[in-house]
Amino acid sequence: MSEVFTKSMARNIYYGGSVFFILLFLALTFDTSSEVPKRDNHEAITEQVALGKKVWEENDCIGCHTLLGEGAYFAPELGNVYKRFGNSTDAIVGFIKSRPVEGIPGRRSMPQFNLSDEELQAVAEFLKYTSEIDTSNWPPNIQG
Amino acid sequence: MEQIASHPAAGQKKALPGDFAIWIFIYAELLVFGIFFLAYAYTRAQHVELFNTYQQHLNRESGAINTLVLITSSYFVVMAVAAIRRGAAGHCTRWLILAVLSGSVFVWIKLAEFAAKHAEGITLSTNTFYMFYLSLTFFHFMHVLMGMVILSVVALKAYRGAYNAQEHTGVETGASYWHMVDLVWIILFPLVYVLH
Amino acid sequence: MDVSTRRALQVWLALVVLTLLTWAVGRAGLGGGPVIAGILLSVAVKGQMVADVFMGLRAVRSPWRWMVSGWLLMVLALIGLAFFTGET
Amino acid sequence: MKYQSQAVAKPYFIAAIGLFVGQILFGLVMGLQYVMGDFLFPEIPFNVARMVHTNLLIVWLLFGFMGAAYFLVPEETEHELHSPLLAKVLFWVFLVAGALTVLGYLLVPYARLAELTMNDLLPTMGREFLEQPTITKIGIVVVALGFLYNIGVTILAGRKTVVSMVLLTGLVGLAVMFLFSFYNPINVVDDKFYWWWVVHLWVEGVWELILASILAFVLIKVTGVDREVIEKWMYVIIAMALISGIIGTGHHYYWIGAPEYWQWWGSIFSALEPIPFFMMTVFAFNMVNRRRREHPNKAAVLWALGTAVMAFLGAGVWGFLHTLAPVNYYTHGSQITAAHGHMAFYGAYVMIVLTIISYAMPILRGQEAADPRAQVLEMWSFWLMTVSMVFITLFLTGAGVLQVWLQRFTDNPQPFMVVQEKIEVFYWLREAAGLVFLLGLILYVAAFFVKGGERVMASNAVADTA
Repeated sequence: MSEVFTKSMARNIYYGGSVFFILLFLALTFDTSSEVPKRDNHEAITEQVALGKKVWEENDCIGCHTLLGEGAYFAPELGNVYKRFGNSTDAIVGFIKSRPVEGIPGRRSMPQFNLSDEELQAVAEFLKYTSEIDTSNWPPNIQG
Repeated sequence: MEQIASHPAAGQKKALPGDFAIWIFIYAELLVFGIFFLAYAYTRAQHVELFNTYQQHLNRESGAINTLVLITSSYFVVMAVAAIRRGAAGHCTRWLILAVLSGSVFVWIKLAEFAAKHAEGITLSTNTFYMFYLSLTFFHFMHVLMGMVILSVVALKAYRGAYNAQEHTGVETGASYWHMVDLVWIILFPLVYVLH
Repeated sequence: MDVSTRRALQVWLALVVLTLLTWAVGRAGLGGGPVIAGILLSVAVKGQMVADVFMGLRAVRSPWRWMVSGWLLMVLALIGLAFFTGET
Repeated sequence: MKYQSQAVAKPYFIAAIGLFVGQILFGLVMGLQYVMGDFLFPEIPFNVARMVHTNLLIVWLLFGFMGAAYFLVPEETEHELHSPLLAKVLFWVFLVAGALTVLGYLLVPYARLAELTMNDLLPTMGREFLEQPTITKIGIVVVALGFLYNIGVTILAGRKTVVSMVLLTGLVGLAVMFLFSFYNPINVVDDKFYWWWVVHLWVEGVWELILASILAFVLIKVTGVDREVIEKWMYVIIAMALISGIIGTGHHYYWIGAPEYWQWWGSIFSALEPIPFFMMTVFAFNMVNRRRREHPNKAAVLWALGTAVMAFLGAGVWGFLHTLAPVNYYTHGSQITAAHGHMAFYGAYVMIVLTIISYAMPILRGQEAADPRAQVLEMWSFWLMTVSMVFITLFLTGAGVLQVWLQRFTDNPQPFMVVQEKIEVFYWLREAAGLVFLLGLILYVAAFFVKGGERVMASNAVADTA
């Protein structure tokens, strides 16, 4: 009464199924790569934004914050911080600049990174750019 | 397996045709398609106008012809299994080749349909209806290709004499997969092309 | 032609007829509750025939057989429910 | 030990455990920083502690995987390792590179580290989990290539079993997908899209192959069940894992600017991701129930069963909780994500490495199994770590539910930091559970120092190692 169940057929399904779904994934990726330019706000990418991304990365901002919901959950979402700060890059610059070196007793505080004015402007522009990516209405509200 | 087939004691039920491993896969695939169908149906319930409008733009004739093609190729596969159960490997091979050829007719018609939509500039992101139409039909289309590969391998093995009246699990395995592809399309066609 | 192959041919014929019927309904632009119910019913019959005769599940012991039939009926029933909740 | 060259696995396992201890200590630092924001500030800011915590995890798991491969491949292939010397050299290269990287994180500001390592030439730093300097990343690739060469040649020369072949494909996949960590476009959407090719296709793709093959190996050894049976079920399980997991990548593409159809594809396929984990649980218990021998290493059996259960809970159930797009819209990037991350990593990957260590270490030390008293201690550590991880997960889930409610779901959403203060109690409880976890880990280490035949108090061993 028992079923026929062979290792070679299990193997075929493993290999066949994997190839099948890798191909499907590549097909969807191909489609995505042609759709993304309609949503990714790439028109806004300038030299300054590129520098901003470098500053963002080289200070490991993602180690505390999330960007479009990805990163650490220790500090606020920054994908929409430009909008939360009243559509103002100056507000972002001011905030980063004013962080106390020794922190705030008993509370979480962002470190003082001693960024140059050029870097501050760049990272603010980078965050402006990310806030204008079409994220299907995420986050649900301005608080991120 | 063969023991059971040769002693069909009254009332005693058989094991699944083909290798059990393919059945795990078949059940998983049915689950995926089932969820996909329901996602279509319930999304449609929220956008009835949109779905009814764009459904009119589908090529119902090619969908219907493809249904007939798949049903027919499934019939060929049934005949192939019947042939090998008699031990007629040559007949089995021929029926399988016919099934694969019908499969390629399906693929050809389907490609023409995709090409027409592509020419109109329709993509997965055009609207929700087309997202479902393209996702479901393309996902199914890949299953047809996969099934053709499987049946071709089985046909080749049958041709080389790998199967006989006693041992033909491989033929049944490929057949079961192909019928699953057929079964899914039997729901897909009315759901996406006709029902409104 | 033995019993089982004759049966397969009959099923094939039935499937063709039901498919043409579905296509005709679509071509005539018919829709609405009764039409949807009728088509879903015909799909249930077609699916069950494919499972029982083509796949050969009629002779297969129970849990494996009703997993396919159950899937078919559940999916079609839920599709029907969805079509009747959204106005048609 | 059947083959001399299996001995090279030992330093890998020891390094893995050592780095594991470091990982947990930094985890406790972060947990405290959640409730005492100025703890160790500005010396070790949160982002540095987190980098160390996550990078140590990845590095020690890689040590564990490599150790596992060096241990099981000779036995599976019935062939001595191609080059034990290469394995030893690569061990030191990897350990030194890893240690230097972590020291770099701790001793100089991250921006300075980027400068020192010439990140400008090929900027890859500063992305979650891929914070390593580019030079370290290149080092990882070099080590991986040497390792794959060594393992690959051994497998080709010897008996090719399913276990070793699947392990090899998993390891090759691991190395190949890591190459995407070198692709870092300015375009944030593209950056994130391919970043997941490393992260998701690791943990919900190729790592599962490694997990399955190690689990299968241990089950074959400790249950004595026919290899054929175990191997064919393993094939079915990993087939299901890849079928659901590859398109399941889509559950990361909902809100990062990718097209919206990923919400459907991602939801449907990732909803199936619990299935292979469920099958793995049923499979592991089934094999142990059908065992043909009583293996003296009870602890290894416990770890193997624990892996199957906890992987299902952490990766399967907690993953499913927030994988559907309409749910994820609210939970994305919240403490619920953190809860899932903790239990999934522990249940699937930490536990499988501890399983193979538990099985292999006594053999590498010349016994079939550890002394029963050592095993009792190890089983205590199993329960302490596992139960406390369940509680960490529950507390983070509680924090996450409240966070999602207050910050995203109510009519009057509140700012992030305001909400964080309101859910502080959960963070305190999480930290307490974390301390219990550390206690379990100390007992785990102590169990290695319980000598057979003589009474060595566990507490002494603790004092020696802590």
